[in-house]
Amino acid sequence: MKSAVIVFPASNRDRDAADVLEKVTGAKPHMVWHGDSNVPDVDLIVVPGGFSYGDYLRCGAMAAQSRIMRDVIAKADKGVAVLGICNGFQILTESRLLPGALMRNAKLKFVSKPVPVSVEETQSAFTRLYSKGEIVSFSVAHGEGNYFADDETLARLEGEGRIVFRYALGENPNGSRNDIAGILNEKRNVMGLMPHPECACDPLLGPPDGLPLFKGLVEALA
Amino acid sequence: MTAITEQMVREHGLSEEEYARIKVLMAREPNLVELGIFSVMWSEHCSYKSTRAHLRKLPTKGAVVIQGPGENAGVIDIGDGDVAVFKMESHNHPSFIEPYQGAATGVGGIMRDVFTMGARPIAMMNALRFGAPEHPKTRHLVDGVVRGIGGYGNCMGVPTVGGEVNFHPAYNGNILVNAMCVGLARADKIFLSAAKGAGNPVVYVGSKTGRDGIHGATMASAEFNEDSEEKRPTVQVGDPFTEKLLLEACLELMATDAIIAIQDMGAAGLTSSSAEMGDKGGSGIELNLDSVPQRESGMTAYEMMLSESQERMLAVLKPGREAEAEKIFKKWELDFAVIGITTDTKRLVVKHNGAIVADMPITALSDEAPVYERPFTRAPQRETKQPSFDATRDVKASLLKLLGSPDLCSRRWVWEQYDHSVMANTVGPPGGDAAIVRVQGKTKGLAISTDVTPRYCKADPFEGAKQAVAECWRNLTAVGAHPLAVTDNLNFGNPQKPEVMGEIVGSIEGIGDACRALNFPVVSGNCSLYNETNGEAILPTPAIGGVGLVHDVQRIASIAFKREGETIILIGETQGHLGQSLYLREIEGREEGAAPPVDLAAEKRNGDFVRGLIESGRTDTVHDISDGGLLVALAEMAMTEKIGAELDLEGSPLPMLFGEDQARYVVTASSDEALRIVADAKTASIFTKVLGRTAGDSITLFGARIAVADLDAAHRRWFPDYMDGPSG
Amino acid sequence: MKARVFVTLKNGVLDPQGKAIGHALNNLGFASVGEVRQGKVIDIELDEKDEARAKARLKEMCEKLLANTIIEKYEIELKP
Amino acid sequence: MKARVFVTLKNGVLDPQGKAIGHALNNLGFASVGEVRQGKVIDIELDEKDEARAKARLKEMCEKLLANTIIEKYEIELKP
Ligand SMILES: Nc1ncnc2c1ncn2[C@@H]1O[C@H](COP(=O)(O)OP(=O)(O)O)[C@@H](O)[C@H]1O
Ligand SMILES: [Mg+2]
Repeated sequence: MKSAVIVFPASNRDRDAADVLEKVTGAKPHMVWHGDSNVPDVDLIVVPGGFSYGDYLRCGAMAAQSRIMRDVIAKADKGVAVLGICNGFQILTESRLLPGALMRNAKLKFVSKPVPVSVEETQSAFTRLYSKGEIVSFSVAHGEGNYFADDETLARLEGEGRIVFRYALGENPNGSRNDIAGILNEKRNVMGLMPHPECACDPLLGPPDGLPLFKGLVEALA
Repeated sequence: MTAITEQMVREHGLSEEEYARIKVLMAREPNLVELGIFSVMWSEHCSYKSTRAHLRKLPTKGAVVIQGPGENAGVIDIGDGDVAVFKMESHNHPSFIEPYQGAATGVGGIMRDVFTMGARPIAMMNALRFGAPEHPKTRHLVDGVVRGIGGYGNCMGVPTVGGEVNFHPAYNGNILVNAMCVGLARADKIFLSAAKGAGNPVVYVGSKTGRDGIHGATMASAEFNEDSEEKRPTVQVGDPFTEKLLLEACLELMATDAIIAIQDMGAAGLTSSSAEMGDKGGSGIELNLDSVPQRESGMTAYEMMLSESQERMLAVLKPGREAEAEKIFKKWELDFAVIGITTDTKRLVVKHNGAIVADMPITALSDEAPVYERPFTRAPQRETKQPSFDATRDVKASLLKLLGSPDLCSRRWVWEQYDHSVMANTVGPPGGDAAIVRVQGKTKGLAISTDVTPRYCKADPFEGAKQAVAECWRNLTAVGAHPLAVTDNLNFGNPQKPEVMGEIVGSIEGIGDACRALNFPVVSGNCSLYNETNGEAILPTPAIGGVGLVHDVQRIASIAFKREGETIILIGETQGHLGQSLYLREIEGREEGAAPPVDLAAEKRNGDFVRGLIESGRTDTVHDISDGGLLVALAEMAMTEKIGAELDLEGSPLPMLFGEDQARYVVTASSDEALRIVADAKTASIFTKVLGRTAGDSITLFGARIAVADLDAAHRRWFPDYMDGPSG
Repeated sequence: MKARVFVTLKNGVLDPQGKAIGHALNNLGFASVGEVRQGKVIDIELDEKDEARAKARLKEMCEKLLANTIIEKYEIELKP
Repeated sequence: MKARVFVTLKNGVLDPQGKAIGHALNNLGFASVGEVRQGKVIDIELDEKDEARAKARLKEMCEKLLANTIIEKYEIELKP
């Protein structure tokens, strides 16, 4: 699997994502600068966590308008897998690759802690190695992860099995509607999630619950 | 040009004698720009005029020290060609006036101190002191400061991994916000601030200059009074995004060999950075302010020289390398300008609109700055006999109350607002004795802790400061680290008062003694004086930030009981010292008695023994005993993984359970291993006592049963409940 | 010409920030305070002479960047 | 009665948000955009009949909670 990580000036989990990708694929991912016009020919594009352009105005709003995102959108339309984590998820909703919006956490505070997350959907390249209903532990670290979509959109997401991850055990850290932690686009090649599976791949730091996500992608996209 | 009046001199915080000296050094009357420059360079904040003579007594050398105090941050050797670069700094006054921005820019400032030396910041700590919880301002200040620290650090992508929070009425009018940054660099890639050589371009990079915080440095050195809120000093607004760009751009430029010297523009901005670089390099500097990138129109030379706009750096490049450097800064969309040149005159010459607006000998700003041997009186000896207490009080109720008190309750509310996991190297969440961050790609890691117990320092500045160093060393040891060196942040009241000066002198001596005994040199630090409102000084607060080396991040200890059926061993001797204890304050309602004495030889002996146990894999569960004493330590160990303990204790219970004797640890091990540990300790003349074993979901002692879940609830509740209360 | 753009949450969208402010004001003794909503105000200097053109440009800015129309609405005010 | 309160940074105080928005708008091709400043707008429902009283109360709210007058200024608008 060939992969790329998009780097904005204030991305900060880009290295964390790259480390995992190198570990599971054996090859360093392309690190693609936000000002470039083209993402190289890859199987997976990761839009990483961080603060892109400082996340002034709204998280991900300015990044969604960046030059590189035009090509990310084009490639996503052609079926290339795109994974947006945290700030990456915000950027994907702001660029309309995913529906809905991520609002300020209901308690108005940045929240950084491990949370239990249930795997709701295994029919995707991203979650094929998990079992349905499995509860994993991922860290969240965000101030605006409160997922909002109107009733109609929510109903579609639910009905089409596009809600991949949900906060579990009553621990919704941000007030997301329907406890949504991660969703798929219609074609199921684009996923965004607020928690950080890329930082849950080293047993030293906690249970390595994120590894199946990346290993599954390698199998599915190889 | 405006003639200087007596009133202008006073408004610049300079005394008559100081002004007289200035005239001698200048061999004429200074103009207003020059007066402004003198006022900031001779302020307490920049010149350390009250503390300099005493700071010389601190041990600053050692096998691991590569760069001691005097540079932007200290540098220590951590093996394999790697170095740790670190410093702590205060942003007390600005945080009181505008908590969010004050704390945020404090974080930004200390990060610049570290990356200006060529290091990438890898961890942040924060040591915070607030007024009484009941004080009408406290809640708002806690909220703003914590959000500010998170807001800046999170955006920078540097994990905030630990710190301290205390509440005490002595901070009602002067909160303390001390932030520490630890960075990582290669030993052969350290950048210093000495602008050596003449004819080299002086370049300005980062944000534009505005009229921010003019006179911030003198403000930080002037005592508060009721109407200082009315004076509306401008507080700077932080821009973490620009700082992130500055960090990346500086590190990119540092990968070339174009830089001769580099220094961040902190307090007193262009003035102090240029004067200090010239001073250290033994050179002169000529600045042309017309080239300074400006945010506002019509700025005067005075304003530009004294502006404290954030996210700016000054560098001296090798001649001919300007274009290369400019290209890097343009890529990161930052301002870049050549604004001057180094000379061989040892003078600071400032030009504006074609005229020379300041021309002064640099040594007058540095070496010739005043140094005061201020008169001091030492704190009176406190009563050392055990304070009285009610021996019939219920242990369970006391423990629950202590764990739910403002100074002992869980800080989760605070650290959950900090991204502590970014960079994927933070081992475990905050909440342990010391934070551990792995060195990227290696098996080793750094342990970090900040400590001071101000109530001890008030009772006895010397013993209290010793205790701060000892506790920091002990916290690093308790996770399995080898303590290497410290930074300090000396927060005190008005040094012109002999009692306060006595606290300063006593504290510095205490730090010195402890650091010498523990081979724990001081490599950087900061002084924040005049923390007084209406003549009321804060508690003496010499915060100590320590860094230790963990050889293998797999071989560490944490405070959680991990398995049932393990033997619990107390290491170190208990006298039951209740003076200045939290038990006495929270349960008996009295702050009195002597601070616990620190036996540095016992600290070293006990600590080295415990570290040996961790490194040889004989225990992975260790907690030092500090605030609240033994029973609080045991409760903290029980709460993390919800495993209780059966304790077999006898004798006089309360002082034994809640006394705050130093040099003590609790460790657990399998019963066989525990026997061997006790035997080995005996051989090494180390006092141990078997307390009982881990078991069940309660702590049982003297027939009482305390459910761990109840302890945990009390421990977690206070902070969120308090913060949900009414603001105002 | 100067323009002021207001970006506020749509009516059906929960505004915890506004609620928190309202709560704090009540706690401070401002009993007469009812619902509170918070939004953003963006002041823009525009090098543009024609009002209609300016409005059109501002609308475009709002749609493209300044507001997320899934959750936010905007108003534009010109200050000559 | 309804009130609208604007809280904006004082002139001369750095506004990183505004700066970033201006920059982004320029990059999006809105070349005519000059300086941009961002602030807060707070809409408050007030159970108060008297305009003068309302204004006085709102002023108090701004001083006490809504603005930090060290770096921010405020404007009050009543909408009957
Ligand atoms: N301001 C803070 N930011 C982050 N972590 C904090 C803060 N204050 C306290 N903590 C964490 O809470 C734990 C308890 O703090 P403290 O009681 O001061 O520890 P100790 O007594 O071991 O020095 C530590 O792990 C500390 O790092
Ligand atoms: Mg400790």
